Amino acid sequence: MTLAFDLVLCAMIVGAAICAAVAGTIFAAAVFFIVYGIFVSLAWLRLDAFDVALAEAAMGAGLTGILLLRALGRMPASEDRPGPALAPALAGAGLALALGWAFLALPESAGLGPVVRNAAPGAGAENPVTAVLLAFRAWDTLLETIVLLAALLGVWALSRDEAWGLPPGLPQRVRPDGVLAGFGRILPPIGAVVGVYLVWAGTSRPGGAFQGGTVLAAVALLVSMAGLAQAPRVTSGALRLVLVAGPLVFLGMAFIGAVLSLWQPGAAFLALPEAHAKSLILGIELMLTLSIAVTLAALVAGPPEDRA
Amino acid sequence: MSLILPLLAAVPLLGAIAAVLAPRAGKGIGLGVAIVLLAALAVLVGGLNTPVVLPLGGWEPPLGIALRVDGLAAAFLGLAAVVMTGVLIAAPYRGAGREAAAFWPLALLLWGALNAIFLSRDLFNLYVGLELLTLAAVALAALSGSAGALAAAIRYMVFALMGSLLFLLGVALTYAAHGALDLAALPGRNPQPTDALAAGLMTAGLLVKTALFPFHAWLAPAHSGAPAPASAMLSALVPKASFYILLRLWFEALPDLGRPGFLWLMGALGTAAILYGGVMALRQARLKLVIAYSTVAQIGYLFLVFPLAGGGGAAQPWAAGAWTGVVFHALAHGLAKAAMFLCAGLWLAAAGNDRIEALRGAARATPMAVFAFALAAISLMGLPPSGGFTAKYLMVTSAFAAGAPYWALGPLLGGLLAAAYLYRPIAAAFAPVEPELRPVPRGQQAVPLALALGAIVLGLASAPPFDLLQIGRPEAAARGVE
Amino acid sequence: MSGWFMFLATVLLLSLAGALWRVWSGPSQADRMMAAQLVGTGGVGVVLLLAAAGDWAMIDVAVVLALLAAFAAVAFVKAQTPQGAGDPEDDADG
Amino acid sequence: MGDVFSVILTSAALLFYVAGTVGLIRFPDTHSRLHALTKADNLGLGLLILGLMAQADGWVTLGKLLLTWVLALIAAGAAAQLVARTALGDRR
Amino acid sequence: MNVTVLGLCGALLVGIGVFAFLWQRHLLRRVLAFNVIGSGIFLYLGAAGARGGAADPVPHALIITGIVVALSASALAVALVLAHLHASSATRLPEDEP
Repeated sequence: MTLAFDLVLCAMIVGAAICAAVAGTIFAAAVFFIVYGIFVSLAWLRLDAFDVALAEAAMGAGLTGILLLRALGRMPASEDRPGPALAPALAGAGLALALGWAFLALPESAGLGPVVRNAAPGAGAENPVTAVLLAFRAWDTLLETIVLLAALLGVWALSRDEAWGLPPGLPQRVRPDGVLAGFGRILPPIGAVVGVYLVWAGTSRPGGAFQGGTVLAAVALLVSMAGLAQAPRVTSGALRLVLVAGPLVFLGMAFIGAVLSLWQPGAAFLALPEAHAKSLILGIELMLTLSIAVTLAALVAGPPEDRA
Repeated sequence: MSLILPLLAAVPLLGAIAAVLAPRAGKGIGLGVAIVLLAALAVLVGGLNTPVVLPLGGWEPPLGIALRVDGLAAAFLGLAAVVMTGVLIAAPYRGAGREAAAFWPLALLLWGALNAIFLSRDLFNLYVGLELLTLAAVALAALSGSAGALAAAIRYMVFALMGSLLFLLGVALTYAAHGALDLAALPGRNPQPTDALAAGLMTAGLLVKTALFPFHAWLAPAHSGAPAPASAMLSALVPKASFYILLRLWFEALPDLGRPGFLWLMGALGTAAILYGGVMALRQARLKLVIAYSTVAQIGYLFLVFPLAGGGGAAQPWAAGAWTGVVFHALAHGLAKAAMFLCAGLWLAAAGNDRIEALRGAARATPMAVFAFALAAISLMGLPPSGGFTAKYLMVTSAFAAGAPYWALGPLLGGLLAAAYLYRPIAAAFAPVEPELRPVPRGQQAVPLALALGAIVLGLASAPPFDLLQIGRPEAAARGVE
Repeated sequence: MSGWFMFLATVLLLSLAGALWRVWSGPSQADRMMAAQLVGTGGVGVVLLLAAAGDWAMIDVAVVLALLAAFAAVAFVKAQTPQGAGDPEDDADG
Repeated sequence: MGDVFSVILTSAALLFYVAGTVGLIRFPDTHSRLHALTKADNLGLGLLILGLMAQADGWVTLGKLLLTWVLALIAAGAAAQLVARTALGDRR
Repeated sequence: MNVTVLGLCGALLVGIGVFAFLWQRHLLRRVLAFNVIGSGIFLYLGAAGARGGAADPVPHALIITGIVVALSASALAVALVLAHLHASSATRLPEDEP
């Protein structure tokens, strides 16, 4: 039965991807992409990757979809005339065949699973994925939060000079007693609870700063789209402090380790003292969540604009 | 050392964060970062006898990520530090407006990404570093906001994203086959049939990012469309990062995969890039485009390292010379190219456009800048006594020693082409007419001059960097020295 | 029991092909978006069935999908108004 | 007992889901299709969740099941209204 | 067996995405194709890590990092495309205009 499910699932994923690739209008392609993201997160569940399924549902299907839909609303409806299809089709087919062959030719599993599971409790997180993200490969995670910051700086740099200093995105107009506003009042509290829960649960169960932060970012976007609150200006010091708080705390903790290592043998750059590792990881995660949520929301909202 | 490596990796990022918080203090923060990093590098190079390894968080690979500094890493860290210091001194952005608020943090993030790449030994970490580098570089390329710069930035991004994905695909395949991401773990791996595909995908991705001919289409518009300080970083440093990963990959991690056909192809594409870039540079009317196409050509030289020092040839006596020559070339080109773009920026501001005719008489109006440009040109042409000369000398002699004189064709013809395309702006600058340039303060001309002098000094005093490069040199390239 | 849930999940997933067809054929943008909504609720259903068949820890994914499906609809509605920032209930935007 | 309850309710849920999909394919215009969709959302998912409650492994799971239903109800209701209004003015 | 199906599905997605990336000219569609390729790579990696029975958590962490990086890149790309649209009223690169 599970094989039948997986085959159907793969057929749906591939079908949605092909439709997203060849759909006649870009709007249809974007909707297919959202649908595709939902199916892909189901595939992650089938691979026992619950953390990834959460991330894909929240980011792949959720925020990327919102990003594309918002961009499409600003574009003129235009015909899509792609280029010649032969060479791209050959390249795509060749790569897919090569990768398919490679998958079948791979040696028996060569992963680090057992090593990670042995070391994870000592790193302060029972969820091995969180242990990898915040202890073993913390440098990746730190750089990744910096990548988010770099993308946001790049997006903001694209504002027009006249609009610089305004809040991110467009000024929103909403009828105060309408469905949209009501929607914006009911969902955010629930979303906030879900987001915080995902972070809190992340050290021992699936979830974590990125998944929780994405849900909170979606909540912030909804609040803004429903006109319930105005986003702060891009020049606001408070906004900027929230943006960098996560990476700053992360880097600060890392540096304390490096300085301590001068006279303490166990300490090192990016090492957390084992006795407090669990609470420190939770603390870092909370700060990261805050920064990730605000950065993602601002990324999707786009550069400040003055055209009402 | 347990403090130096974290400083090198994290201080630019901390500086970028500070510049986000205090956009008006961007320049001061940038210069502060420069001072700290130059000092840290001085301590590092002074005390470096054997490669230094620092497992981050105390977690040893394969579980964790390790930073490592050897001679090659130190040389590229030094190049980044010198060029970035020059660029940050020269950059004119003030206040908290759109451009200033974007430039300072993005430039520091670009520096942080470069250092992260030069220090990292982990394939996936290198991927994250490359993405950080790409996003910062694309944003800087688009900084002016003009339609042309935006199109160039988008084209850059299209290529760079494709390159990232190919690299990531190769990394994924490597992990799936070996359960390892650490470069040091790969030479002793249990060979798998998928290795060639994984290495091919990673290499293809890095070639796109390095803009090797025929993947060069994005480079010239993006580098010439950016503001001059950004162009200097984009042209002098950014392609070097992906090339650096190629060096690590093919000379340390997977040297056994270097089949003769592949090595020959790399050399052939490199030679084609030298010729194509040179001819295109000759045909441009705008100075920044001349310099940008010159980068296309200069990148070609780097790939001669594959046929001359890669694969089975690594055991030959000439391999060490070729490898060192190519690294010298990367360093000298970085310094010279940064100097040239900064000069071009000064003239663009002084003349209002960057057409070559607008330079007529510049030697009288901006003598220091013209001198800097001429010194940088000497290094690019490969004339003695410059770093470029040392590099080309090593490459050409290796080619003859290897019994493959055709690999000397690129450097020799490339030098002639460089002389031809750089003659035009220099001749215009020395034209005996009254210059139509607004005056440029000497302080601003001093920065490109210092960088260009660096490219010359690299040739005059080539022994210290030469010795530095021997520290922890990959065995594939070191075997020949004995 | 878990075999039954897997069976239901498979059939439910298969039925979503109908929604894919509607996304393909449109004709209006609202049609496509509605079909995506159906895939969203169907996906939530599939997640719940998978969770019942396997591990209840998956249920968090269902919660997140349900939450974000609604957001996509709001983003769509917003994007349809002139300039992409108004309210469809507002006469000025009609 | 609980299993029988689950089987009956989840089967009914599947029926509604399929009916919603059929409606989405067969109904002639946007508004009647929207109607079909909301039926599937509210009833299909509702019955499914009701059926699965008998299988829940604890109060937390039960709570999350209810939360999912509430979210789907809010989302479907509000989204359907908004999409319907947009469809009225759909010019493309 | 099940894992192999999902791994091959990932390979196919990469192919489809590469096809769309090279074939499409509209810039937003290329951003979309980029995301399809990315998720195909992740699925491939995740399936490869799940072959041993118990899932390997390292690929999961890498994939979460990768998803965040892909979203950052997409957001910058979309903003660039919109800025380019305002500056030159074009949704494609100059060389791809018909």
